[in-house]
Formats: sequence, structure tokens, C-alpha cells
Amino acid sequence: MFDYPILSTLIWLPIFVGLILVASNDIGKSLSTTITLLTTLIILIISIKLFQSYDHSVGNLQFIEKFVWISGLNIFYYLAVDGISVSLVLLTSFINFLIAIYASSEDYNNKSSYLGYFLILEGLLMGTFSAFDSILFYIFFESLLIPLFLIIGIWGGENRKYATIKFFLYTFFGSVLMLISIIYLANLADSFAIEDFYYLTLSFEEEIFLLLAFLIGFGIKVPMWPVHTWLPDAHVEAPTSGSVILASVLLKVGGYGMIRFLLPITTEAGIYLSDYMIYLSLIAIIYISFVAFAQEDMKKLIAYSSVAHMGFVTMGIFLVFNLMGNNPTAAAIGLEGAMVQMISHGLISAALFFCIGIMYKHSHSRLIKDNFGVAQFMPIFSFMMVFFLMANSGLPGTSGFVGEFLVITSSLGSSFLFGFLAALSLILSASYSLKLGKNVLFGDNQKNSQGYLECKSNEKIVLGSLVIFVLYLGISPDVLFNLLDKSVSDIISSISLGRA
Amino acid sequence: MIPISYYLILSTIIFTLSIAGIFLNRKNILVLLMSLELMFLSVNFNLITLGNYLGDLTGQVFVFFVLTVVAAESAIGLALLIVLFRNKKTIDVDDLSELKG
Amino acid sequence: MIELFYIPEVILSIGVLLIIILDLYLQKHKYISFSLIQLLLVIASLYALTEVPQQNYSSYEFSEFTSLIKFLLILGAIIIFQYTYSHLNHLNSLKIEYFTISILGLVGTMVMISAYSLLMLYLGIELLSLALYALIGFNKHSGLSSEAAIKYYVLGAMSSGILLFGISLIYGFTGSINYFDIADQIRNINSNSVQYLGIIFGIIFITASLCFKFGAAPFHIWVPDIYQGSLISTTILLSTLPKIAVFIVFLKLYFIPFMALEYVWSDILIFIGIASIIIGSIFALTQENIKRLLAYSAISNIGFIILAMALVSNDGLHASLYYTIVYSFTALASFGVVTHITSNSHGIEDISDLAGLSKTHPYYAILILITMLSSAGIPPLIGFHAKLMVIQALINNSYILLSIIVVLMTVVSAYYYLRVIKTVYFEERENLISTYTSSNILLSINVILLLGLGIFPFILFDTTNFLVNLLTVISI
Amino acid sequence: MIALTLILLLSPLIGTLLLLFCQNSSKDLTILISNISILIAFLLSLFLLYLFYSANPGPISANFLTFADTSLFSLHFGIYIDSLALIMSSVVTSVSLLVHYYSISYMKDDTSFNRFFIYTNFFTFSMLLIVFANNFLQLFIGWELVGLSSYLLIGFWIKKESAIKANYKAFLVNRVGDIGLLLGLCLILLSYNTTDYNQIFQIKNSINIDSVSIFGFTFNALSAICLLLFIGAMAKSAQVPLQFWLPDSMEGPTPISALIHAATMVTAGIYMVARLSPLYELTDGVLIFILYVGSITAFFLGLVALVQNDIKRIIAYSTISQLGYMTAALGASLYSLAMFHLITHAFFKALLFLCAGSIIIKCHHEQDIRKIGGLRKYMPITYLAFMYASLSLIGFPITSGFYSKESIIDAIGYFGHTIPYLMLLLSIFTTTLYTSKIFFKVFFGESTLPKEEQNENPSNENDRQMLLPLFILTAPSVFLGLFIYDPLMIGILFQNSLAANELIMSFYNGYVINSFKFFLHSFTTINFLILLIGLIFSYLYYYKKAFSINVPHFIRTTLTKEYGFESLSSYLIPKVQNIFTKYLWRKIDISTIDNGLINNTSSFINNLSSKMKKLQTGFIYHYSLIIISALIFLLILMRLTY
Repeated sequence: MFDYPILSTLIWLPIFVGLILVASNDIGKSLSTTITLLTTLIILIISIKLFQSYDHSVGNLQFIEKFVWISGLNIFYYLAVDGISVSLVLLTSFINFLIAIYASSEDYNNKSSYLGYFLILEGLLMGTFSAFDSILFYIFFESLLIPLFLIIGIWGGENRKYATIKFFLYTFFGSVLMLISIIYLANLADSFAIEDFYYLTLSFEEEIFLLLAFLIGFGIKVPMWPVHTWLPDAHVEAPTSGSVILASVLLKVGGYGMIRFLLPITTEAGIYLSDYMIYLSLIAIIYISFVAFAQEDMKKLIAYSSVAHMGFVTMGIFLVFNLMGNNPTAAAIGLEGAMVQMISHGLISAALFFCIGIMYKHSHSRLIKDNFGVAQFMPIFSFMMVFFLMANSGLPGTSGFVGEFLVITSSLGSSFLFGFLAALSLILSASYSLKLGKNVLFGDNQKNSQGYLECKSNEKIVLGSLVIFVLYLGISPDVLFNLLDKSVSDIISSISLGRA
Repeated sequence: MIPISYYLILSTIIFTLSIAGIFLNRKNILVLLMSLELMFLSVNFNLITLGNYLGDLTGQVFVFFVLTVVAAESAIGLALLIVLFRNKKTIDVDDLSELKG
Repeated sequence: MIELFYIPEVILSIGVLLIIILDLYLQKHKYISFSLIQLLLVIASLYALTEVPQQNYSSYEFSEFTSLIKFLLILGAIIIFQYTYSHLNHLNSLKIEYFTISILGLVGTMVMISAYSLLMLYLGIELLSLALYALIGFNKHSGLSSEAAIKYYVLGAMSSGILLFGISLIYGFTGSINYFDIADQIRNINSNSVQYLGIIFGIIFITASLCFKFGAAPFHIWVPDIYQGSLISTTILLSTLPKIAVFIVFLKLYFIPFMALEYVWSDILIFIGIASIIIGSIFALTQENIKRLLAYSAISNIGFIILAMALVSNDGLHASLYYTIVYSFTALASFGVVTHITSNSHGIEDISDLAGLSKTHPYYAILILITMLSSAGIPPLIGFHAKLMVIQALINNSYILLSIIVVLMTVVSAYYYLRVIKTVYFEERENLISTYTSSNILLSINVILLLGLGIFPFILFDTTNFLVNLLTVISI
Repeated sequence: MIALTLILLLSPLIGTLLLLFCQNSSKDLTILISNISILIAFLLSLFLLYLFYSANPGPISANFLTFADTSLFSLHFGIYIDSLALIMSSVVTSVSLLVHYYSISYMKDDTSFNRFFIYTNFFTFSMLLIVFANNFLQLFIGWELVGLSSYLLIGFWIKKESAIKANYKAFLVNRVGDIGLLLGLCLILLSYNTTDYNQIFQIKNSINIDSVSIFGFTFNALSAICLLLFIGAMAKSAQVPLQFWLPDSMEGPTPISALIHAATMVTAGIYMVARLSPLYELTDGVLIFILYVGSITAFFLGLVALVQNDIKRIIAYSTISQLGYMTAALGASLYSLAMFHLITHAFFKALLFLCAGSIIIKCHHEQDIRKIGGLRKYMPITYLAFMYASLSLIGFPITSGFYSKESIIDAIGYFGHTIPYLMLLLSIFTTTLYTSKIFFKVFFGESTLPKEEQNENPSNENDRQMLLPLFILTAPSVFLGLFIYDPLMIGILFQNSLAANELIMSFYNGYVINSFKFFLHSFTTINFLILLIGLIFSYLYYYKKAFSINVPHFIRTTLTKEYGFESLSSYLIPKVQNIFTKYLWRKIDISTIDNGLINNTSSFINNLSSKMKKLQTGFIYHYSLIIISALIFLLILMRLTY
């Protein structure tokens, strides 16, 4: 359909521009911001064209680019995209465009390399979502760490060194185990393409080990419950745009990986262990919401809330295992719910981190007790923040509700207890989000010691566009559903095919 | 004829003596160099006896090469010793522990 | 007989002797003699390329494989001399003898790799060690380097003693010192005779001494001290050329004569490989001195090479050769960057000297970033592909548990590479850092190569594949 | 028909959007936009009502926006037009119009004047969304949006600390109920793959057959769903376990209490059960549960109102007890009577709140009835309006409150539910007591107004916008009963939109015969007797203060504490939650996982490496020792294996 290889441009254009920005660090702030704005805009336009020309009725892999990369080990430079990757590519380009707009009002020392690292990160994310050769996927999955490691480390808060090294090593440990399982699978299927892994017949023990390796690898990225402790530190120390991209897109890489690797390959083991994994995600939903309620730091609170919301994603995915046997439609609903939840959580957590960043710019403190009475001085901003807090607690009419609603429906399919516990998150997420709203936005603040004043025009554009998207996906998420529908049913059928 | 095993045992005894000389020595480096010479002596002895036992000359030819090389080595070793003494005013083994950890 | 004069070893030795004599007259113009040395090296490399393979010399190998490796060694020497020249020039203690001795060491390495008899092997190793003793003690005025020299001398002599003892045992029990005769003897030996025991003891002694030269785990004790004590330019030489040479010796020694007893030494080498990876990673965690840190990272990289070689399989061989070349490239780059940075006018000692480099010299900060990430094995760079191949070789030969240990150790080792990046990028500057830009272009090519090869690894992959196929003499 | 209803539904939304964009424009522009949008809605609903009754086409259901249309499920936003929906929408729009008009003057000196109207318009839109919903999903969306707007309106005065606490509590309690609703909705979507009312109504018998396992026990699917949905209704309509948020929601401005916490939002639960009456009709267990919940709420919450002293809180508790009446009626499957009481209650309770509002404005935001008195001379119009409203609330014969409340009580008695009948009877007594308490305390006795205001002539009581709605509201709250009682009972009013019409018919023929005879007959019933006793008792006790009863301390505290709900909700739960979550976070997240697992391993490896570093002693003899021992170790290793 296209003369130029669309996916490769999506990946290598931002990386190339990012490298230029990083290398030449003496060009002025305004020039580097305009360059970043331009590149992210081009990428957004290309991904929208990708979305339009991706015909979701057929749903299989499209825009395939496959060249031999390392002939000896038959690793291919294999890029392709299906419904799930298109939605995530769109999310990445949109969020990065917003970061570019938001960054124009931020001033950091040597800002050009700051923006350069973001562009490199964007390119690598595009690569992760469109790589279909497992080693290429692993390379993009791993090299995501470097730009973010530097962003958090150089422009982060006070305790940034500890946080960023912990973030790097935590994820590196997970992904390294994943590397072994990829090589092991490739050894059996003697090809690195992901689809070839789907038709392997593995013995039960093999599947258990592979499942555990993949689970640790992607579980750390998603962050699932026991391995999530890197996220609050990374968020608290990261600069605003850093924690925006971390929360809204990087967590989705873990979920995407699970759907791509975990579901189709280790199905038997998945079904066997599905109950434990569902308990894990339930713990993530309920326990983490309690922990989120106890936070004093705004960013930590939102970080824990994203762990809780990602709990829904993992639950949706593991429900597919649980319901595969007796109720495939409920399994498909669960998976679709997980997908929608990923997209909507991406938008909502990005918006919330933008809000906290704006407030931090005035009050220079992230603690809840230092920020009070914002609504008096920033009415439009607090209106939007209340909207996002409501979306975060899953108010219907916003996209936050759609994902959770589907996941709860499918969890009722397996047992009422799961559905009830998942539905509990309705109160819990409302309790901590509105607690944040109550303490920060409302309340009386005579002397305005924090110097709040209404947010600038570019911040209004950023938050405004996020409001529009969250509302649009909340009221009629049909556009998202028919994008994902065919790919989800393909995955479900490939799993049942694998099992039969 | 003395069986070959006696010679081998003799050379290993000398060899172990020289190694013991290296790590039991607490005095100075000269003693170390001497025990090194002893080690090469045991190897030469071993080569000659085995060459004679096998009845071909490569053993002895090998010994000549070893002798020349060992001579060069001990020359360099003594030169380094002098440089060390000029710098550190001591050649005592116990003082040579600045590089550690 | 005449054509013997056209092999690089002879040309280099004669050339060096001439230069030593010439140098007496050119005391003041050191750069003329240095350019002469470079000219000599270039001529030798041309001869290495055009060497014609011959079969009629039993104890010395003239094959395409050795000529290519010789060319590689000379190329490495040229790059190292550039760095050393700029380093010594900066410390204005430039002496031409440094280069002449290292060329002799280079000749030693060439002899080692093309040896077909244990005698030639011993002579090559001794020539190299003699040159290295002198180079390590080159800095006459610093107590540290003389102490390092003495330590290396004593331990080196001891290891060559052990080597000789091993060779004598092998000679005694197989009756010959030529690789192929030994191979025939060992192939038809019955396993409960006394010769069998003697040969095994001989192999162990030789392995011990070669592992000492390689700097592998239980015999690595000298590596950190000597790397820290000697001049930084000697460390570059020490950590690249001898390592390649000893690797090729390992390759030829174990895959031709001792091939039949493969099950004996492959277990030893696996133990040594794993031990050096673990020790290399664990010891380096709390290091303060940058040279010691790079020494331990060298030890863990050597562990990877030995582990890959110990698998005695075609892809294991290929992986180890690939890893050696990548390792020497990375070592060249990382030590090269460290040579180019001096903090308050004397060489970099501790990591904290590098603090805040990204603020003052962002270009060098990027260089350090790339080298550290490549040696840590992070994907976009070449280090990752090397580690990937070794792990894949491990898994193909179903050493799953081993690969898990190796992979966990890379995570542990990633920490101290990150610590260096942390000090360079995240901390504030304390002392005056200055850099000199004499051989800057070469350094940046070297580092950018790491990134470039990372993105297009097939270039290096095909060359090593070609090299391995050249090794026709080895049959696995 | 559908297009008109669509305009009706969307006009408040358009009003909200317009107000949103011209936020900082002048006050009268906001007044114009907000009132016109509600006026259009009101007129349209009246016209549609007329159109519906004249053409009488039967229920129409149409979808106008696809929410999600995939191979697995298809969800839509739609409209369901029938007499029940149209009557309810006209009630909602009329009350909302009057409240809008009223709050022009009530809020005129408030800084964020137009923000108020945005929220009220948005509330009317979301209420209409519930009223016209044709599937469960839209019902749930409207449900939560109504909860959101009540959250925004209760916390309207963002500086007032108590208001923020109240709206936080209100939203969370509503959320507790919404979990039940959500689970019901999900169960329906999961097992029957559709959320459309008509489709569910068609297969309601098959739903009644199959079963669903909840926490291991198997239940009849239909009763499980209906129970879950009713839990949602309990929270929204403030029934017994989840009613403590309503008194606190009085923190919001009074027009809001009138609109939301009296007339429209709290009745959403009742409307839902009425709308789903065909389903509820088949589940007898759930109906009994609803009956008892309703009657308990009616009686016990009425008691609590006696001990309150804040004028708005008393009316709030009376709303809860009146809601108890409606739920009880639903429980006894008297759906049209419940709807009738809902309509009349909407009017006279809104009137009561508006009068309370004008009283509060007059006494400069003083809400404690002990500090207000003798306003009869100074506020004649409010006095008259308040009198009629309270007569209707008590159920004095001829008033509309009488027709709806008495018929519920008699019907429940007629169909033999003895205990609920008794409870409802007794709560007549409590209702008369607390209404007359306010009436006598506020309007009689010596006046507490400051001197200079006393001699003003009574005409400038409050400006016109506040008094006109009072006039308009008194009409329906008194005469509506007479006007629509007979058509309602025969079943013309709600036609077949509600189930169990024959039950009402049998009660009508057996007991009521016709509205006038019912009025005459009422004087002879016990209800009127209790009413009279209550009036006389309160006249003597409150007005004349002839005698004083010292209520035992124990009863007084339990009542003030609202049977422990008050202390539970405002002190106990927040404190426990803080301590518990802090403990959880400290203990599990920080100490076990973070420090225990992660930092410990890294520090273990670190000091492992610093200890092992000591191995490198720097002495040559140690190094040679290590090399030799390694060599010997290898030799031994080989010797053992071969």
C-alpha cells in the first residue's frame, strides 16, 4: 500500500533525530523544542495514516517488512503490525506528541539531549510494538532501558541515582531470563520468528519453566504485585515527562509481551497455573489500592494506582487461560477488556502525571500536605484534574470504565468471587483518587504560598486533548473495539488451535 | 638400569621443593629468584632423563633452549629487582603489598 | 628457504634492530623514529597478507588462518601504538624503546600462534613474557609499576616453570613434541596405563600455565594488581594482544593434540570459565579504581571465551572466536578512552575522578557510555551479540543451568558498569578534568564501530565464520 | 416521537456545554441559557406526554449511538419511551426548572455563579439519561453520572471543609451501591449476551429457571440479578444500611438539596425497580426483602429525625423515611402506588426544601431551628407554602400526600403484610411529630429576627424569583392527588409499563372504590386517629411547652448517633482505613518486599564482594600459594574422575 517502508520510518526517524539532538548539545532550547515538536508531529501523522490504512476486517499481520539480518543464526529484521500493535503505536505517538508540547514550557539544562533521549525512546517503543522476530523484539525491549535510565538519572529528583539503577537492574534481571527462554524456544523451532513458536509442542515441565521465565520478565515490566517495588521509586524521581512516558507506554510493553508470548506459547502451563496468577492480579488490584490510599507523595499514589489498574490488564489476560476450556466468549471479552484497559490507562495516567507536574512546577513539592486549595487559583486546571481523577476511578462515560467493565464481566464467568473482588476496586480506586482530589484541589488556601496560577496555554492544549480522547473512548469506544476485535479472536483461535 | 620412575620422582621432589621455596619465603625476593632457578633445574633434569629413556635427542635440544631462555629471564628479573630497590629502598617481600584489594 | 625472509616475524625483528641502531642518532627527533616504526608495521602487515601457505615445515604453521590472525595482531598493535604515543607524549616520558620492545612482544605472539611444536610454543610464550616484564616495569620512577613488574615476573616465571614441567611430562609419555605426533599417540592410548595418567597430569599443568597467561579465574590473581600498577598504555597492550594469542594457542593446542582426551579438559575449562565469570563479576562490584574494575571485567569476559570454547562444538568455537574479537575491540575502546582523560594532570585513578564528565566533556561521556553499555551486554551494542552467541551455544549444547548462572552474573556485572555511567553522568564535577585530542579520531572510530557493529552485526559475524572455516586442520 | 425525545434528552446537555464554554460571561447570560434548556425539556416532556396519551402507541425503544459493536457483544445508547418514562421525565424537568428559577436569587451573591448552573444542567441531563435508558449499561452510566453530579454539587463550596468531607463520603457510599448494580449488569451481559430491556423482558421466564453460583451457593439467576440491582438502588435511594450519606449531603446549597436529595436523584432507585417491575414480579424472595427494608427505613429513620435540630437534616431524614414508604410499596408489588407517592413526594418535599431555603436566607444562613422563631408575621408566603407542604407530608386528608401515603399504608394492610403495616402506621406518628416541630418552632413563639428587620413591612420577604416557585409548587403538592388518583388506580396513567396492575385494581375495587369515598372513609381509619394524636401532642409540647419529657439518655444518644452509622461512617472507617493501609504499606511493601527482598540481596552481594576482595592481599607468596593450590585442586579433581 505504501511506497516507503512505513514501520521502519516510524522506528528509525525519531531515533536518528534523537541522536542528532543528543550529539549536538549546544543548539538552543527553542530550536530543539521545535525540532522535537516537528518530528513527533510527523510520527503522529504517519501512525494515523497507518491506522487508517490498516484494514481491521482481515486482522492478520500487515505492513510486513522482512529482511535477513544475521544469516548465520537466521535472525530476521521482521516488522509487522496487527490490531493490538496499531493501537499501541497510536498511543505511543500521541503521548510523545503531547510530551513535546508540554516540554516547550519546561526548561531543563541542556534540554536538547533531554528531548533527544525522548525521541530515541519513542523510536525504540515503536520498534518493540512492531517487532515480530523475537530477538529483534528483545533488542528493542532491552534498549528501552538506556534512554529512560539517563532521563531519570540526569534530570530526576534528589534520590534519582538509587531509583534509576534499581529500575535498570530490576527490568534487566527480568528480561535476561526472558532471553534464555527465547533462545531455548528458537533452539526447538530453529527460527526466531514469534509465529513459529506458536506451533511448537512442548512438554509440560518445559512449558512451566518457560511460563515462569516469561512471567518474571513481563511481570516486572507490567509491574505485577510482588515485583513492582521499582515503579514508585522510578516515578517519584523521574521528571514529569519521564514519568508520563514511563506510566503510559512502558508498562504496556509488559502487557503486550504477555499477549504476544505468554498466551499462545505456554497455554497448558497457563491453564494449570491460571488460578494463582489471577490471585496475583487480584492482590495487585486490592492490596495495592490500599497501599495507594496510604501514600503521602502524590506521584507515588498515582504510581501505585497504575499498578492497580495494570492488575486489571494481567487479570484479563490470565482469565483467558482460566476460561479457555468452558467459555471462550468470556475469555475473548476478558482479553479485549485487558487491551482497552491498557489504552485507557495509558491516557489517564499520562494526564494525571501531567497534572502533578504542573502543580509541582508551582509548589515545588510532591507531598499531598504541601499542596492544598489549588481549585481556588487554577479553576480550569482543577476541573480537568477532577475529570481525570474520576476517569482514574473508572467513572462510566470515560475510558477508564470500559476496560474494567469487560474484565469484571469475564471474571464473573470463572467465579463470582473473582468478579466481586475485582468490582471492589470500584470503591478502592475511587477512595484514593478522590482523597488526592479532596486534599489537593479543595480546601481553603488564603495566602497561596505555593504561588499557583492558571496553567499556560500549551498545558491546556495537552490536558484538553487528553480530556477529549478519554471522553471519546468512554462514550463510544467502538473505533477501538473493531480495531482489536479481529486480532483478539485470532489469538483466541490460535490458542485453542494450539491446545487441540 | 635405574627404572625411569625414580628419576621422575626425584625431579618432582625438586620441583615441589622450589614451589615451597616460593610461598614459604618471607625474607626477600632474591630467595624467590633462586627457588625459580631451582624449578627450571628440575624441569631440565626431567627433560634429559626422559629424552635418554626415549632414546632421542629432542629432550636435550629442548634443554639448551630452556637454559638460554632462563638465563635471559633471570637477567631481566635482576634488572627489575634493582629498579624496585631504587624506588622502594627495600626488596623485602612483606613490603610489596601496595597493590591490593 | 629464501622465501622464509618474507614472513612478518623476520621482517619485524630485523626492522626493529635497524630502528634501535637508527634511534641512537635521532635522539632529538623521536617522531621520525616513531613514524619509522609505523612504516615497519605497515610493511609487515602487507607481508602477512601476502604470505604464501606452505606445508613442508612440521613445527611451524604457514596457513591462511595464521596469516590472517597475524594481520589482525599487527592491526591491533598499530592502533595501540597510536594510543600509547599520544599518552606517553602527553606525560612527556616518550621513549622509542617502548615501541621496539612491544614489537618484539608482537613477534612473540606471532610465534606462539603458528607453533606446531611445544618447543616453538614455549619460545613464543617466553619471548612475549620477557617483552611484557620490561613494558610493565617501564615507568622507572613509580614504585607501583616496579612492584607490579616484580610480581608479574615472579608469577610469570613460575607459570612458565609449570608449563615446562607439563611439556616434559607430555614429551616423556608421548615421545614427541610435535602436535600431530602427540595426537596420534594420544588417540590410541589405553586408559589404565601409566602413560594415560602422566599425559593427563601434563595437560593439567599446561592448562594451568596457559590459564595464568590468559588471566582466567583461579589463576587470575595477578591481573588486577598488574593492570593497576603498570602504565595505562601497557595495560592496553597487556589486555588485547596476548589475550588473542593465548586464545589461538588454546584453540590449536586443545583441538589438535589433546583432541582425543576432550572429556578431560572440557570439564576443567567449563569450571575455569564459570569461576572466572563469577569472580570477575563479584569482585568488581565494590572496586574504586577504574583500572582494577576494567581488569575484573576483563576476567569475566575471558570467562565467557573459555566457556564457549569448552563446549567443543562448532558453534561454541565460532562463539568464542567472535567473543574474543569483540572483547578486544571493547577493551581497546574502554582503555583507550581512559588514556585520553587526565584529571588534574595525572592519569585517571579512581572512578570518582570521572565525576561530572558529561558536563565538561559531553563527547567523552558518550564514548564512555557506549563502551560501558557494550561491555555490560545491553542490546543495541556489539557486546550483546557476543553474549547472545555464547548463551545460544550454551543452550544448544543443553547447558541450561550454566546459561542461567551466566546470565545472572551479567546482571550483577551490569551494576558496576552502571556505576561508572552513574559517576560520569549523574554526579557533580570535583576535580579539573582535561583531555588531549591527539589520537581522537581513531578513538571515536573505534567506539562508533561498537555501535555500528551492534546494529549490523552480520559484518563481524561473516568474517569470524570465514575464519572458523579456514581452521580446516581442526575436526570436531 | 423519537426525535423529540432525543431533543428533550440532549437539551440539558447542550445547555451544559454552552455554559461550559462561556464560563466567564455575564450572570444573566448563564441564567438565560440554563433556564431555557430546562424549559425546552419541560415543555417537550409535557407535549410528548400529551402526544403519548392521545396516540397511545405502546412502548417505543430505539438505539441512537453504538457504544461497542463487536462479534462478542453489542452495546448501544438508546431511548425507551412509555408512560412511566414520560411522567417521570416531566416530574424531573418541572422540579428542575423551578429549582433553577429559584436558585437565580438564592445563588446571586455567590462568586462561582455559572459553575453552579453547569452542574445542575449536567445533573438534569444524567437524570434524564436514567429515565429514558433502554438498556442496563445506559442505566449504569446515567447512575454514575448522577452520582458524579451530586458529588460536584455537594462539594460546590470548595472552601467549606465539611462540604468536601460530605461529598467524598456521599460518592463512596454511592459507589458501594454501584458495585451491586455493576455486578448485576455484568452477570446479565455475561450470561445473556445482551443488556437491552426488551430482550431481557422477553426471556425473563428462562432466566428464572437457570441458576448462578455465588460464593459457592447456587441461587436462582433472576433473583440474584434483581437482588444485586436492588443493592445499587439501596445506596442511591438511601435505604437502611447505606443511608448515612444523605443527611451529610445537606452541606450543599439548599436548591440542590431540593432538586437532588429530595425530588429526583434519590428516587432513581425507586424508578429503576419500577422500570424493571416485570423482572421483580417473578422474584418473590427479593420482594419480601425490599418490603422489610422499606418499612424498617421508614420507621427507624423517622425516629432519628425527632432528635435533630438542623432544619435541613430533619427534612433529609423525613425524605429517607418517605423513601422507605416507596420501597415498602415496591416490596408489596404496588408499583404504581410507589410511583404515585414518588411524584407527590417530589413536589411537596421540593416545596419544603425551598421554603427552608428562603427561611435560611432570611435568617442569614442560620439553620438551627432552636435559634429561629416567630417568622409567621415576617414571611407570610413562605409560612403558607410551608404549612401546605407539611400538611401534605403528614398525609392530612384531601392533600396529595394523603392520597399516596394512606393508600400505600392501607394497601399493605389490605394485602395482609402485618408487621410492615404496623411500622408504617407508627411512622405516621413520627412524621407528624417532626414536621410540626419545625412548623411550630420556626413560625410561632417570639421572633428572633434582629430589631431593624422586624419593623420592615412583610412584602419584601425575599425577591420575586424565590417566592414564585413556592406558589407554583403548592398547587401540585396539594391538589395533584385528587386530580390523578382515579386514572392511576384504574391503570390508565401508567398503562402496561408497570407490572401487577390487577393487584391495584383489586385493592381499588375492594377498598377504595373512588377518590372521594376514600377521602370520606379516611376520617374513620386509625391513620387519621394517629395523625390527630400526633398533632395535638406536638401542639402542646412544642407550641405551648405545656409539659416536658426527659427522653432516657441511652435512646437519645443512639438516635443522634443514627444507630451508630454516624460515628461509624465519619470517624471509625476513615481512622481504621488510615491505620490499616499505613501498616500494610509499611509492613508488606516496604519492609518485606522492598527492603527484605531487593535491598537485602544487593547489600548481601555488595559485602560478599568487599569480603572476597580481601582475598587479594598483595603479597606475592599469597598469590603463588593460590596458584599452586588451584593447580593441586585441578589435579585432585582429575585424579578422582579418571
